[in-house]
Formats: sequence, C-alpha cells, structure tokens
Amino acid sequence: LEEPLIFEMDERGGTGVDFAEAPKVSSRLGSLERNRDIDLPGLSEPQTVRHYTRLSRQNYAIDLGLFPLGSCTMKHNPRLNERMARLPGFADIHPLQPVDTVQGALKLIADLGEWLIKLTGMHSVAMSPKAGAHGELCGLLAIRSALEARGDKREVVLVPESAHGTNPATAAFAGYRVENIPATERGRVDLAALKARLGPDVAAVMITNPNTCGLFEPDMIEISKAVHEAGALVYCDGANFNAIVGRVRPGDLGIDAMHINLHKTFSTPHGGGGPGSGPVVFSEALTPFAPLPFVEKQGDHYALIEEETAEEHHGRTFGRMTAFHGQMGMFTRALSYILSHGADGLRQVAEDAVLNANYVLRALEDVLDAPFGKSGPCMHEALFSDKGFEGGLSTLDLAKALIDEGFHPMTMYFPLVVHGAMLIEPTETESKAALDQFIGAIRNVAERAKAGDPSLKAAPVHAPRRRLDETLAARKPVLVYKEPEQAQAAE
Amino acid sequence: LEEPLIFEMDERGGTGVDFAEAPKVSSRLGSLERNRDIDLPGLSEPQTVRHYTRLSRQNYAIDLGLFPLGSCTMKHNPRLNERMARLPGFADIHPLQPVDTVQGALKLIADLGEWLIKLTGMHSVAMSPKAGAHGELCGLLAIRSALEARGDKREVVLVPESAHGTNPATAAFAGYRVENIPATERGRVDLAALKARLGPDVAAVMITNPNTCGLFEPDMIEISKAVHEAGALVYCDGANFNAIVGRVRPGDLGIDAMHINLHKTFSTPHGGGGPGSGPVVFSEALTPFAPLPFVEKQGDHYALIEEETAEEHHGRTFGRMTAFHGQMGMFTRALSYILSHGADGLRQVAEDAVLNANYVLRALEDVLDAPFGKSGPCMHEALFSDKGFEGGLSTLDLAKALIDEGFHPMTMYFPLVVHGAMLIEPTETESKAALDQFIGAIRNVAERAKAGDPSLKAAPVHAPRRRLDETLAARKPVLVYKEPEQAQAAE
Amino acid sequence: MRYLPLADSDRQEMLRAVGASSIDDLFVDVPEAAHLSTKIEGLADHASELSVERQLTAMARRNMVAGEVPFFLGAGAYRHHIPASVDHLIQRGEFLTSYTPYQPEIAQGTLQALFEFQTQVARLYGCDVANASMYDGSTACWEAIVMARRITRRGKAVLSAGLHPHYVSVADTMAKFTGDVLDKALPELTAETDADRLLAAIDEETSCVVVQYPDILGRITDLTPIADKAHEKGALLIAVVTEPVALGAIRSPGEMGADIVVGEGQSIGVGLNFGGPYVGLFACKEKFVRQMPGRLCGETVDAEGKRGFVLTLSTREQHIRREKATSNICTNSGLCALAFSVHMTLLGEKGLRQLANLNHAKAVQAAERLAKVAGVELVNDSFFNEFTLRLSKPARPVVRAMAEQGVLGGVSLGRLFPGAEALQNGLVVAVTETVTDEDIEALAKALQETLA
Amino acid sequence: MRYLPLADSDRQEMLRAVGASSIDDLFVDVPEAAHLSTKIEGLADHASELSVERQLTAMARRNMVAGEVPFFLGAGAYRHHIPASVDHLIQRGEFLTSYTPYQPEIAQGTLQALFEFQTQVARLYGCDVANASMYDGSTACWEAIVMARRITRRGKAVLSAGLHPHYVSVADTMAKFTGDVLDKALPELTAETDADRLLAAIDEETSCVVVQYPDILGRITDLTPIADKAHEKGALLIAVVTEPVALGAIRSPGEMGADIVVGEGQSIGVGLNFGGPYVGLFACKEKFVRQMPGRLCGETVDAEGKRGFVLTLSTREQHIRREKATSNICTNSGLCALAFSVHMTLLGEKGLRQLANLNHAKAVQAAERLAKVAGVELVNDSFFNEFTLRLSKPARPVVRAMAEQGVLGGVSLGRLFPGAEALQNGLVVAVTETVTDEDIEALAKALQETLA
Repeated sequence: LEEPLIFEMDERGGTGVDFAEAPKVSSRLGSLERNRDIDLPGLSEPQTVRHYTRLSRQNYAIDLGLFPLGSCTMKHNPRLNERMARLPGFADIHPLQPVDTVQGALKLIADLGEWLIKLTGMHSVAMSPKAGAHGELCGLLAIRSALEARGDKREVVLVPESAHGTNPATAAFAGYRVENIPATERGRVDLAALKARLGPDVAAVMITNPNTCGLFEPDMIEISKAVHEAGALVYCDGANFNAIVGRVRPGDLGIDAMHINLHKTFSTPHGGGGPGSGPVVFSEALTPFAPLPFVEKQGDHYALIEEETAEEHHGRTFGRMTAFHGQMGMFTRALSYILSHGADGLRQVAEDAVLNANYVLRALEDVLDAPFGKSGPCMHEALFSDKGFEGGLSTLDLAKALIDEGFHPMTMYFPLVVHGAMLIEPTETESKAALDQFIGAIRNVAERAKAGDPSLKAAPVHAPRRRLDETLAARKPVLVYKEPEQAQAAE
Repeated sequence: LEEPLIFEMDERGGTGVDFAEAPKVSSRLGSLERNRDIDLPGLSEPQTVRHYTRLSRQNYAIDLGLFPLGSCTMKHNPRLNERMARLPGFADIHPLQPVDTVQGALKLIADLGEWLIKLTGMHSVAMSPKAGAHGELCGLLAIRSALEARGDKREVVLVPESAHGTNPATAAFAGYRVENIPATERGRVDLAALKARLGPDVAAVMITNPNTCGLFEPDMIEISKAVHEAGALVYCDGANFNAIVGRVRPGDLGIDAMHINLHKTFSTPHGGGGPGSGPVVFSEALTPFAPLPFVEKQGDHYALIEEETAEEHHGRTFGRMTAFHGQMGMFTRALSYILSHGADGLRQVAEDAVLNANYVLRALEDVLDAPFGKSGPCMHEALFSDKGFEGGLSTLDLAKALIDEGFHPMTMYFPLVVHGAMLIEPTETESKAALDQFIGAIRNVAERAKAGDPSLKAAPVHAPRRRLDETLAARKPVLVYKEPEQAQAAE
Repeated sequence: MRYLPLADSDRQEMLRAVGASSIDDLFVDVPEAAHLSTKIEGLADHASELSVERQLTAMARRNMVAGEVPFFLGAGAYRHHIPASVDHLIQRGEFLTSYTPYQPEIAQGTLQALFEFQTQVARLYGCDVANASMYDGSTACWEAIVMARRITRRGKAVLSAGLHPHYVSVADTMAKFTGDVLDKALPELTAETDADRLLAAIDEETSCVVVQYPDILGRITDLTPIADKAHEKGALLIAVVTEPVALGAIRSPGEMGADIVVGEGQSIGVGLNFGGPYVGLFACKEKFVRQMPGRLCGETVDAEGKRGFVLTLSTREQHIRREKATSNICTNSGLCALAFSVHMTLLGEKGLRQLANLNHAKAVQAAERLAKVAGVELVNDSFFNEFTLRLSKPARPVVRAMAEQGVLGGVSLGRLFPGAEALQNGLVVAVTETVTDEDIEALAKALQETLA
Repeated sequence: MRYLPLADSDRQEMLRAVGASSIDDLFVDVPEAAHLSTKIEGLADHASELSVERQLTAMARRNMVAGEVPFFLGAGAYRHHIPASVDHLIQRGEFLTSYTPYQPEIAQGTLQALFEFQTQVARLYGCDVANASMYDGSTACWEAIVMARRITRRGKAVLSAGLHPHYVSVADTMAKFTGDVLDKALPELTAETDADRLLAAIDEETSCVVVQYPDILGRITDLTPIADKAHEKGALLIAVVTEPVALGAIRSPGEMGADIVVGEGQSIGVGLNFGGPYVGLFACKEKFVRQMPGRLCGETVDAEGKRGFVLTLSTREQHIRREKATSNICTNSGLCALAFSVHMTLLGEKGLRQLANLNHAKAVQAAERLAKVAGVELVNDSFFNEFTLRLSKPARPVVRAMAEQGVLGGVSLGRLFPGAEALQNGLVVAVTETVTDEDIEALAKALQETLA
C-alpha cells in the first residue's frame, strides 16, 4: 500500500487534538484576524500515528543495520541518553528563566564544556554553535577577530582539496577568499605546498584531522608550527574526532580552534538530518574572542555570561551566534554518553572504531581498489575507488546494489581527491559478525561490478523505490504539494 | 536479511549492561552457589536494539493498518495513555507500600471502578482479575459462592454454542459441568430451548452480549428473568461491551456479573497477546461475595480492604484471585481513556464502531455470504461465511490472500455456528477512507475466491513468511532453542 | 474527538449507505427499556490531553515514589534498574499494538521473541521447556498445582510455609471450589525452613509439594531432598521463584530436580507498577509439556522451507478444547514477556551474574549493618537479596512510622500474615542494586529512632 | 561496555587479520608527542546506566520546571502542550537514527515527511515554498538578510525595533564581518511600533526590511504598508515569526506581501529544552527559490514512474558549490521539523485555529486581570498570546523575587535589553493554553506583593 500525502487525505475538517473551550473575550488582534483558510489538513491521532509509522518504515536507520556513511559517523544512539534529555528538569525549562532557577542546566553545560576541553587539551569552549558548520563559522569568526584585534587584515583561508564542502563555504560566509591546498599521493596535506603558500595574506588553514581520506595527518604538528610562524591560525574540522578521542588531544597538535560534532563523536541522534550541535574548543590565543553566551562557575554558583555581563571580563568577544544557549537537548545526551563511557570507554571507542575500519579495509582491498591502502593503516574509515569496474559501472551502481543486499551504502564520490570514492565508516558499535556480513555483501557486489554485470544498473529493486530521477526534480522543482487543479493551472 | 535467534549470535560473553563493582563480602547463599552456566547469550545495546527493531518489523500492528479481528477489538491505543502509565507516581510504587503512601494509586483504582460501575449500571466491581478469562472465573466463583451461601449446590453452567472458548473452559475450571444452548437461525440464543433447559441443577447461564455473531440479544431481559426465576444467575461475557458503551447498561438487562476487557473497550494495548485486565462488575446479589482486595473510599482516605480487614464488613468474600491489586498499569491507561472520551465520546465510540461495522457488512454482502445479514443491522462486527467459494478455496485462503493486499485478516472460523466464519470488526478508530480501501481489498479477494482462483492457495507471498506448517510444529514440538549438536543428539 | 476519525459528514454518508436514517436505527435490537437516554452520571464530556494529564498527574503526586526515597520493599516484587532501551523497544508500535499471533506469517516478530523468551526461561529455571507466559507468579503457581493434579491424578498439595502468603491465598480460594486439599502452615521466625515438615507430609496422596526458593523470608533451601522424597512417593516438586535475579547466583530448581518451576518475572524488565501487570513464568520437564497451561510458541517451516514460528499445541487450549482445556487462560502477558526477554538479552549470562552478585553483596552489607541496630536481629542464615529482621517491636507500625520519615523500610510480616501474632515483629528487607550506602544508613537510622 | 559489541577475543582476532600486533600499530601516524598516555584528568571510568541517571537527575532537580509552577515566559520560546503521540513517533528508530536522506530509495520516510513539512510551513506563512528547516529562528533571520543581499545586491538591512534582541545580536555579529549595514533601534514602551521609522528608512540602498510579527513586545502590525514601500524601493520585506501559533489567529505575512518569511518553529511540536534544539522555518516567494539556503526536498519519479522524493537544488549547497554556496549550512533540524510536522498534522486547520483562539482568549483574560494590579499598566493595544506590562519598579528584580516565590512571571525587558534604561520597567508576559486561571491569579498576587 502506498502512503498518500496528508494533503491527499481529504481531512480538512479533521483534527487529532482536543481543547478546552476558550473563554469568551473581545479580540485584541489589531484588526488583523485571519480571514482566509490556511488549508492545513488535520488527522485524528489514529490516522496520524499510522501515517508516520508507515512512513518511518520506508527509512533505513542504524537501528536496522550497519550504516557505513564515511565521515558521517553513524554509531548507535544509546536510549539512556534519550531518556535523560527528556527529564522535565532539562526538557521543560525556558532559556530565559532567572539563572537561579536553572542552576542544574548551567552546571550541565559547564560540566560538558569542561570534558570537551579536557578531551581536546584546549583552553576554552563555545557551546552555542548549533551544528558543525555553525561551529566552523564560530571558529573562523574568532580567528578573524583575533587577527583584526592585532590589526591584521588577512583575506585568505587555505583549505585542502579533500575538505568537507562546509569548510570553504564557511570561510566564504565569514568573508574570506578560499584557496585549495593540494594533497599528496598518500592522501595527506602536501606540507611543502602548504608552506610555500603561507604568507601575510593567509588568515588561517582549515584542516580535517583525521582527514576525509580516513588518514591521520602525521605532519600536523609541523603544519601548525608553520602556520603559526606565518602569523596565521589553525582551524581543525573535528568531524572525525571520534577516531582519536581519548588517545590524541588536538590541543597537543597545535590547533587553535576545532568544532566537535556532538552527533558524531558523542552519539547524539542524527534524526534524518539534524539537529546537530557544534561546540568549538579554542586555544588560549583565541579564548578572549569566543562568542556569547557562556557559563562560568563562580564558587557554587553557575553564572551565565551574556551581553550585559560580558564587558567586565570578556569584552573582546565577537558576539552572539544564536538566540539562547545552544543545543541543550544535545548537551544532555552528550554528557550522558561521556559519563557512560568514561575515560576507559572513550579511548576504547576510538580504538574499536579504528580497528573496525582497518578490518574492513583489509578484508576488501583485494576486491576493491584502496588508493591509500598501501601507505599504512587507516583511522576510523576506509577509502576505496571505482578503479577496475567494467561495463560502465560506477560507484553509484555498487552503492545502489548494496541497498539490495540489505545495507545502507557508504559515502559516495567524497572525498573528491579519489575517483569514484567510496568511504566506509563502520564505527565502533558494529560487531564483528555485522562487519563480516557487510564485507560479504560488498565482496559480492564488487565482484559483479568488476565483471561488468549490467543488472547492477537496475539496482535497487528491493527498496521502497527504484532509482529516483534527480534531474527531473531539479529541473522542474516541485517543493510543496499543490492540489491537482492548482498544479495543472501552474503548468 | 534473516534475523537469527539470539542464541545463534555466539555472544556468550557479551552484555549490554554495566554495573558498579560489587563490594566484597562473604557469601551467605546457603552453599547453593550456582556452579553451572545458565547459558544465556548477552548482546550489547546496539545489537539488542537492532535485533528487536528488526523483529518488530515482521509484525503487523494497528499502528500499520486496519486490524479487523472480530471479537478482539483492535482499536487505536492512544499514546497519552502510555505516557500516563509511565508516570513514576504510578509506575514506580510497590504494591505493599503503606497505604498512606499510595493514596493516589488507590484513588485511581477507586475512580476507575466507579466509572465502570456507572457505565455498566451495576452495583460493585472487582478490579483484581488479570484478564478477561480471569474475570470470567471471578464471576463464576462469585456465583458459586452465592449459590452455596444459600445452600444451593448446582452443577451445570449453560453456554451458547457461539461462546468464546474461555466460557466453557472457565466454567470447568470453576468446577462446573458445561452444557450448550443452541442458537436460532437469526444468530441469537434460542430462548425457548434455554427456558426448557433451565432447572434446579443450573447454576448459571453465560451469555455474550452483543454476541459473537456481532448481534445484540434482543431477548436479553427476558433471558435474565427466566434464569433468575429458575434460581440461577446470569453471567455476561463483556468482551463486546465496546459496541454498547454509553448507550446500553448491562445492569439494565438483568445480568449479575460481567467482566470488562480493558484492552478491548478501553483500549489498553494488546502487546502481542497481553497483558490484559478483566475487572468484573456485580449485581447487588453478588456483591457480598466479591474477591479481595478492593479499595474503599472512607471520607478523604482510600482504604485497601484485604484479608485482615475484610472480616469486618466483607466476610463472605470468596477470597483472593491474585497477588497484589490487579493490573495497575492497565487501570491508568483505561482511566486516561475514559476521561479523554468523556460521556459524549464513549457513546460516540459505540456508535462509530457499530456504524463502521454496518458499513462493511452492507458493502460486502453482495460478494460474501452474510448469514445474518437479512435479519437486521449488526453491532460492532460483521459476520460472513465461505458459502460460494469455489475450487476448494476456504476462509483460510481468503484470509491469507488479504495479507498480500496489505491487511491483517479477520477472525477466521469463529464463531463455530457459521461455516467458515469470517468475523470482521473494524472498530471506531478507522476512517471511512481506510474502510473503503479495506472493502476494496476484500471484494477483490472474494471475487477470486468465488471464481476458484487457485493462486489464493499460495498466499501470502508478500509477507515475511509463506504459510507455516502448523502440523509439523504440533507433531514434533520444538519449544526452545537447542544448539545444533544438542538438537541432533535429541533426535 | 481526537481518537475518532469519522467526521459528521462521513457519518451521514455512511448511514445513507447502510440504509439507516439515524444511528438509532442500528440499535433496534436493544429493548426499549435498556436504551440509556441520559449521559453517564458525573462523567464530564471529552477532555483535552492537557486536562487528562493534569488529573492523572495530580493522583500520581499523591504517591511516594520508590525511586525518590530509601527503598527496601520486596516480598514478591522487586525494584531493579531497567535499561532505557527495554521500554524503548517494547513501545515499538509493531510490538505494542499487535495481537496474539494468530496469523503467524505477519507476526514473526512476536513469535520469534516468544520462542527466545521460552528458551531463556527454560534455561534460567533449569527446565526443558517453558510457556509463553502467564498472568503473574501467583496464578502460575495455582496453574502448576492443577497441572500436577492432572498428571498425578491426586488431589493433595503440600505447600511450604515459606510460600508467599498471597500465592497461598490464591490457591486457597481456588481449592475451595475444586476440592483440592492444601497442606499448609505458617512460617516461623527462624533460620530454618519447614523442609522437615514437608518431607514428613509427602505421601501417596500427594500430587505435589510447592516450595518457594528463596522463600518469603529470604531463606534458601536445598530442594534436592524434597525432590527425591516427592519422586519416591510419585508426587511432583513445584518450585516457585519470586525473584528471578537470584538464579544468577544460586542453583536453578530444575538442577535440583523440580518437575515444574513457576514464578514471577517482574524483576527482569518489568517495573513495580503497584503490582501489575507482571509476568508469570512457567517451565517444566519435557514429558509434561502436553499438560501445560498457556500458549506455546514452536518452531516450524514455511511453504518455502524457511524457518518460522507458530503458536502450537493449541489442542490443550480453551479456544479449541473448550471445557476440556488444560486451563481457561487466554490472554498472556506478552508485552511483559517481551520486556523480560529484552532485559535478559541485554544482561546475558555475564550481566545476570554481575547483577546477582551485586544484589547479594549489597544485601549482605545491609544485613550486617542493620543487625547492629539496637533492637534488631537478623533471622536468616542464608539469603540472596532479601532477609528478615526480628524487631523489638511489632514491625507494622514501625514501617508506617519510617514511611512518615520518608523511608520505605521493608514489608512487615504483619502486613503479609495478618493476625499471626508470632510473626508480628518480623520485617522483610530487600536490597537490590538500586540501594545506595546512604539508603542503608538512612534505614539504619530510621530503625534506630523508631525502635528507641 | 554496554555500547561496544567487540569482545577482547574479537579484537585479538581482528588485529591478527589486519596484521597488527596491537592497537597501537594502527595509530602509527600519530606523532609520538601527541600520544596521550594518561587518562583524561578527573574523568571516571565507564559507569552504569543507574549511576549516570543519578548524576543527571541530580542536575535536573536543581532546575525549576516550567510545568510545575505558574509559568509565563515567552519572548521567542513558548510552552505549549505537545500531544504524547508526537514524541512517540519521532522516537521511532527509523526516524531517530537515520541520516540525511542522501540515498533517497531508502529514505522516503524522512523525505515525504519533509515534503509535507515544507508544504505546511509554506501554507502557514502564506508563501509559495519553504525549505526543510534551519537551526533556529535567529540564524534563519540572518540567512534571510544574506539572501536579500544576494537577490538585491544591496547591503543595508533595516531592522524593526520590535525584532527579538537576540536575533538582532546575531545579525550584528555577522554584519561586523560581512560588512552589511544594519539600521536598527531600541523599542519603546508604547502601543505603537516603529513602523513609521521603517517606512522612512527604506531607500534605494536597502536590501530588506526585517519586521517581527507579532513583535518582541507582543504588538501586531499590519505589514502591508511596509511591504508596499519596500517593493517600491526595490527592497524585500522579511517577516519574522517567533510564535507560529499566532498565525492560526492572524493573517500570514505572505498574504501581506512579505517576500521572505522566517521564524522559530519551536512552539509546535518542540519543547522548551532550555533554548535548543529548535527548528528554524524559512519560506519565500517561488521566484527566489534558487537563492534559498538550506536543504530542499522535491518531488520526482523513480525508474518505474512511481512518485518519490529527493533532496534537490543541491547546486545551491556547500557540498556541491563549496565556497560559492548560498550558505554554509549542512545539518538542518530534521527531527524537530518532523516533530513540528507531526504536531501540525494532528492540529490541522481546525486544531490550530482552536489553539490560537484559546491562547488569545487566555491572554486577554490575563492582561485584563493583571492590569488591575496596582503598579501594573498594559502597554499593548494589540497582542496575540503575549503582551508587555509597564511595572512601577524595574522588572528584572521583580521577576527574580517572584521566582523565589515559585512563580515564573515573564521575561523582563531588562534581561532582553540590558542597559536600556527606558525599558527596564517592562515585563513581557506570555499566556498559552497551558496557563490555568489559578496560575493567572498566582501571578497577579505575586506581582501585587512584589510591587507593594
């Protein structure tokens, strides 16, 4: 049975909520009473539950199986964290309550911040960024503020070719010009090329470490040193921090700012695309420029430092990035995750993530080209290319065929430095049995791709939908539902 | 991907829980320390969540679609009720706490009991029975106690042919001999035959009303009168109370005891087979014999009447049926349901349930034989037979074919009074659109059954399993998992 | 009404379709005298979620929540920490809102979970087979006695004095009607159980002997001699386990020769819930399987030869056998059984052993600490996570007084055995992993003050 | 560790398989100096669920819970009753634990829900199209200003004095770096908004005028004249809606000519959560769609011609366009958007109107009652569910004093506009359907006592 859109259910007069009768009053709506229907369908609770339950079953999810999206870190989301985030003491408090009535919430933010600082070996943390890209922006604004504070108007940010698209986009959004740094044949930043490019116009270098090829940058300390010597600052994209948490502190690598995707390293649920949360840790040099608001422990009291009180001792802040205090609901989950794992568990997280990725790398490198496989172990993700596929088959075909094998595909065509890239991140919450099953499925599909099996072009056939026409969607965008007559009239 | 059994996952050393370290003490286990493995597999939380999430997706459920099991009353389970049952004030209290510390819980039981009494027009209620059949037992024990209290040793309970199997089984479990009452051609109790059978050996008559043909017993008042005149008592199986709630009070029909399936009329979730809850309402005549414990409002205080205090004013009780106080978790849900619907809503529940059933009856009677269709409207469920099926096709085949159409089948081969019975109960929480879709599916399959389409024999083909070999299961019962070597050795 | 999808316009259209002029036309079979023309007295009309939530929350607030105070109650219901994932999983709509798996092709989720549950229960109890759950421990206990009668064709059951008094009451109630004879006794406040009484009472008339393990006072007895004697006389040993966690630390009844093992499964996966719903566990030796009550899930294959599961041996059951069924039970405790099974899967051998070990260690600590309070004496030699104290005063008012101070200090034997003078100073104290050292100190202090 | 499935034996076997002698072999690329040899300072080892639950519960208890006291805070975050089914549905593992729908064939659940969400938002706002959500209202507001700059190629934004001060702060922060000019002002404690100032400020340099509706003091202005003037000058009107429930009672900004409408969606489906995660709503006229930031879900067909949904127009986005993208946004607020959409589906036209009507009526009642308190004056002529009071004393200490009495009485303008002397006696009071008559009386009493 196909699930219709709610707009097709013809329930214009329906509703799934009941209300007490409103007291009779004279309206004070400034003569702007609504005089036109919104045209929103309403479903009873049984219909609503059924609609969304049915829809949900057209999704793949970690709860259903391995979800090896490289760089996306789809690990298990503990249910304790969901329960904690729903405690009324966290879920049912208003961001503008008097601070004396939210001391527990402020303590939670302060505690989480402290662990993030300690885990990264940095100096301070900004908790308010709403997601990774927002965190990048936070980092770059702090960098720009620091440079401007010393009267240094630099205009360029260097970004490796292999960076996430958010890196250059963020640099541009923060007013910078972006230049690429090339990669070596071993998948790392080309240190010589970087050094050659550094100069008085370079404000910062944005580096992902472990990088998007799944490799640790062995020259990281030297890179930081060179950047600093050139008067610039080092931004680290912390998307892959999960590979090193508890084993390596980015602060020891000389970086100045790094965002942490709580939904990657600390397992807050991805929810089909968000919400995220992107706290940013800073070096001492950047700390004075960190954004508002933040929480400060003052004896037994937790103070909220906002615009009003910032002047006293945080006058150089670059300002506020968002209303209120950040993603509290994600903070609760992340702290629950950190306390659950503890010092030993977090280190084990990194180790198991790396072990699982290497296990996949080595189990597949005979059937799939692993461009950097020879240069040593990978970190938390294993990178392959489509070299050797026959009959016009591509990474896309392998990915779609994997759907028919019961798995979510890996990240495709990213990073851009590898042809037909396939980036596989199993994460630490997969068992060996699950990995073996997944490896078997990939081997099967890879053999077919190398044999040029044309049936791969038709995959998936066992999914809720066959391949979707993305070109059509972009050429004639239909972004909202229109009643058939409207839709027709529009053509 | 097939989901293995947990025992096949080879995780003997695994676990999905962590514990604080135990303090070191000298064991006081009376030298009975366990010295052999239990052999229980343990899965990490990610594996556990995935295992049960995958399993769940092999189930059909109300949340996925119409579930027209006649007499089972699969209506929507409101999520508010789930939330209320989980309030720590209800979920996290112990049944033996001092009564002063559970006044809210006792009030809830008393309030629910009061509404059940008022909705049925009866005199008192026993809340402790754990399910419908347990409620039947409760009713029969009260009846037997009342008869014995007047020195009347009667041995026979009369049960209509169309009764649920629990009725005769309960009567037997309570020490009675069971005799059948025949049905008329119009699907009702044969009043004349009943009257003829009544006599000094008959203790009680057990009647389901509305009955299992989905029909109201129009002679119910006369039946009760006749039974009472013969010195016997009337037990009503309240499984179908949902058809009349708010419109008809069983107390006005002269019955003496009736159980109420909270999971049917008041929508506590069925949970794949339970738990249920079967409070029993009593007439004044049976009230003195009701079981322990019960709650009594004494001014502002709610007292729990148990063995200790019963003697004072409830000395004729037949005793305790279960440990503790009954299905509290179901009481919370049922009260939440009653308060949500209110007086107007409950009446509407019955009316919509009956309307939906009649709509199905009339929409199908041209393609399926409706043995009592001519005798007037049905109540909450519509009954059909397999008359007219060709090619050796039967009710089972139609049911299995319906699975391929995306629906759960109706109740099959019950009641026994109709050949190849198909009992369809849509309930009030189905929309007209859902009914129309379901009707379309049945019409399609019914036409094929009447045309003798042999492909029906192969149905279902779109379900997680094809038809299962029930004979094999019963002939060589395998009720627990055995390791392959054990299983082999056992053969 | 948020739960009713029909609009008034739908209703009108559907009435027309069925040829009725009003809804009353569909209720023509109801005798005139039985039509209810008024609304239910005192019941308000439909209410918003917010309003209902307020009413119920107000009731909930009038209860003292176990998790918010030092808490030591057991006696057949135990407070353990349940992993958050358990409730998450049992709330999946596909489990929560499905029915008894009468159509196995689309109920393999429930069925496979039940098959796993049966296997877990059988292994935990040391038995060959287990059923798909009963209402609770107390009713399972009576069903076991009936089953023993059916197997042995004898009518006398010997009940240990250590059997939970509610379980005894249930059996008493039923035996009045069935004519079964129950040989029973009150427990004594001693370290020894009434094993000798049982051994003496078993004779050729005996269908079964019923022993709780650990018993209502927390004492642990070796069941082997009782099993031997029972078997010698042609009777069955029924063991009753109200705290399944104990079996992570002590031998299973099956190992010691029990023929039928029943009990309460609430400890694993199911919360306190003021007494219900709980989940009855029922296991036995393979040879008795066709005499078992309740649903059974069995393995089979489908038309393509794939493994699958079905309800089986239903010829024992009421819907087939009617008055000749092994029991009248129909509804089981499926969702609680699922919760039990999910929790047990999370625990596994390792976790259950750790949990049991932790419970026992905490209980030993608590027993030693409390025994130091003036006026308190430890009755037990052996115990798992629950033991009995003899106080210098009647325990029931002591419990009430401690509750007023915010300490839920245990279950008094006065509450469990009303009228039993010899037991009135007894207090049964349960100590699980949820009890902290501070809780133990709070209880010690409350006892000290109350007994002073 | 309960979340880590690998056993030590697995680890050994896997290390052998990859040819490593120990895990350290896999971290060879990490420079020697960067290896962390000690444990994280102060962080304990892994802990049980019970232990973590205790630690977090202790923190939670130190907060005054909105639902447990008379509660009147708004100012950009509103407390509404959310039906229980909303949270049930968004916790379905298939929604909760799925990723951005990059593989649409197995993400139709998320995609169809997003398509429905976009349609609901567009209709609610009176716009042609909407995106699949932003972080929150404040960041959506800045993105709208950037979008207007991109469309008009002008750099001056005129901000209404009634715009939420946090939204202004965010724009301020960003404008410092982008060079956008912001024409802004503080609000005055009057019934009139600064519409005249806005009309005067719009000129040929103006990219957009940004007006909150209802505004931070709760006032409702007709946007039509502002839209007309803006369009006359080639500028865009951006309307900001922080309380979407209001649009169930008053005209949509789109109807009045707004080109872009953004706002906070938290009121519908998402709880207070101390400020996040929330969900930014973003809608605009169809002609601007290719300048929109954020993800968009679009309809298409699959290889068999069946309707399906995909993420589309991604050439606007960072992962394709990198530094030329319309925004750097990547993660959206998908799960909160789902919650919004589920709640809105439950409400429907009828429910949203009822809800809005109930909110307004309660607010009118409250305003009338509170205006009777000595020392309290109602500032607003018009309002929806939130209005401003002028107190006889600075409001900030009044709010704190009332909190000590257990009444969360509103948001002081002193908190929102620190340093603005003229505003310091202002108190913004929100009244939703969750407020009872008793709550209103409690606030009146608290105000009376505190102002006396």
